[in-house]
Amino acid sequence: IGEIRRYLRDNNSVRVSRSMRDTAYKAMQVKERFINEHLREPKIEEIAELMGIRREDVVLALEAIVEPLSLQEPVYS
Amino acid sequence: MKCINEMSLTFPSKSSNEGFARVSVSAFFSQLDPTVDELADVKTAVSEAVTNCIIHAYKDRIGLVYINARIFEGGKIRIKIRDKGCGIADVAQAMEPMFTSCQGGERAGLGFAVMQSFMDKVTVISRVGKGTTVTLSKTIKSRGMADD
Amino acid sequence: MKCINEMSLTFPSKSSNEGFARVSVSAFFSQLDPTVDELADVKTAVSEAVTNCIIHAYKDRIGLVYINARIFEGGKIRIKIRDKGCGIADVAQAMEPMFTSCQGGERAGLGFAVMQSFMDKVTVISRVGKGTTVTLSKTIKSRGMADD
Ligand SMILES: Nc1ncnc2c1ncn2[C@@H]1O[C@H](COP(=O)(O)OP(=O)(O)O)[C@@H](O)[C@H]1O
Ligand SMILES: Nc1ncnc2c1ncn2[C@@H]1O[C@H](COP(=O)(O)OP(=O)(O)O)[C@@H](O)[C@H]1O
Ligand SMILES: [Mg+2]
Ligand SMILES: [Mg+2]
Repeated sequence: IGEIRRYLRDNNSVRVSRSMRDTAYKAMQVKERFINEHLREPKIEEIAELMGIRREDVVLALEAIVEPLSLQEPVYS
Repeated sequence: MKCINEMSLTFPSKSSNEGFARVSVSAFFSQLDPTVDELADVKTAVSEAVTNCIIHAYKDRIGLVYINARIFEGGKIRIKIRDKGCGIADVAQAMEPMFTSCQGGERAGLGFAVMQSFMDKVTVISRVGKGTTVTLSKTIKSRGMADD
Repeated sequence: MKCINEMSLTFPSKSSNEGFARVSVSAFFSQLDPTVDELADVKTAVSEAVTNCIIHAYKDRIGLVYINARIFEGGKIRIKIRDKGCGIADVAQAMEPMFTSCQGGERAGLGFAVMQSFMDKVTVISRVGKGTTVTLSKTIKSRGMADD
């Protein structure tokens, strides 16, 4: 039973890919709200503070919603 | 010009490493406290240079890509992306917008043009059969670095 | 055990580099698409090992920290964190929970305990005056890697 429970739990765990996308969307929302309030772009540090996460983790999350890689499709054509 | 901080990164030219390299470099420069857009410019330029190593320098094989990133006083940054791949015979021609050595039209030939428009300066040193070094420079107009 | 992918990272032991190193390593392993918890474990362990290089190995100076991260078949990962700092005279003692060489009580002495509880295996090789290598291993029960 412990095995099965562990199996279920493992398979229900949120994948990083999904969680980073969520964080990235949240970061973009925070950014938009900041621009509306302060009429300027927030620094990444300011986004991090508002979200209560670390600066580098904002950077990592933003990668999750980056445009398709130039490797797969030429983005600029 | 005094170097305040520095990092070096080496990885095989697998396409799965392109995103990782980009995150690494941007996480490093995030200590300059840039905006999302400032960092996106650097990321895009790095991405193009790394992609070139993967698809051109090591066309039919896997080789190592070397990145060195530095932060200088006054928010100046410099990124060297180096490979030991095939090299470029005519650098001036390679850097022309729309020039690509790839047949079939799947490449736009705009990689160098993108690097030049997103960074302050781009220099390319290359030797056929030896490899290529692309140096990207820019000044980040940040509030300055956290001391430690 | 076949190594599928690898990266090496070098940076000076400034505290501002700890976050960057942690994120670089997680970006590298995120190609295994681990769960949030799995990646958090790895990040925390790496963070402890890097912090030790910064505050213990290079106590009153700045030196280089070397990280090598590998992905093997079957989702096995291995991270080596190496310094050329002061070294550890008694590794067994250093690894005991609550042991810390720092006076004043601001360090909990739980770094190695955290690494051991979050990773499958932790090995430490050290020579006084030469430096320390901490090797962290774990199997990520991921959905497998993106091919390229
Ligand atoms: N690192 C490199 N090694 C070898 N050749 C390169 C490298 N980077 C660029 N090139 C050459 O320069 C050309 C132009 O590069 P770029 O402007 O990025 O366009 P694209 O990648 O779309 O072809 C490439 O087609 C290739 O021939
Ligand atoms: N890389 C290192 N170089 C030198 N000494 C180290 C290193 N890592 C750990 N140590 C020693 O091991 C002790 C225990 O480390 P740790 O469990 O992380 O606790 P803490 O960092 O809180 O002291 C440290 O106090 C230090 O004396
Ligand atoms: Mg290109
Ligand atoms: Mg510690």
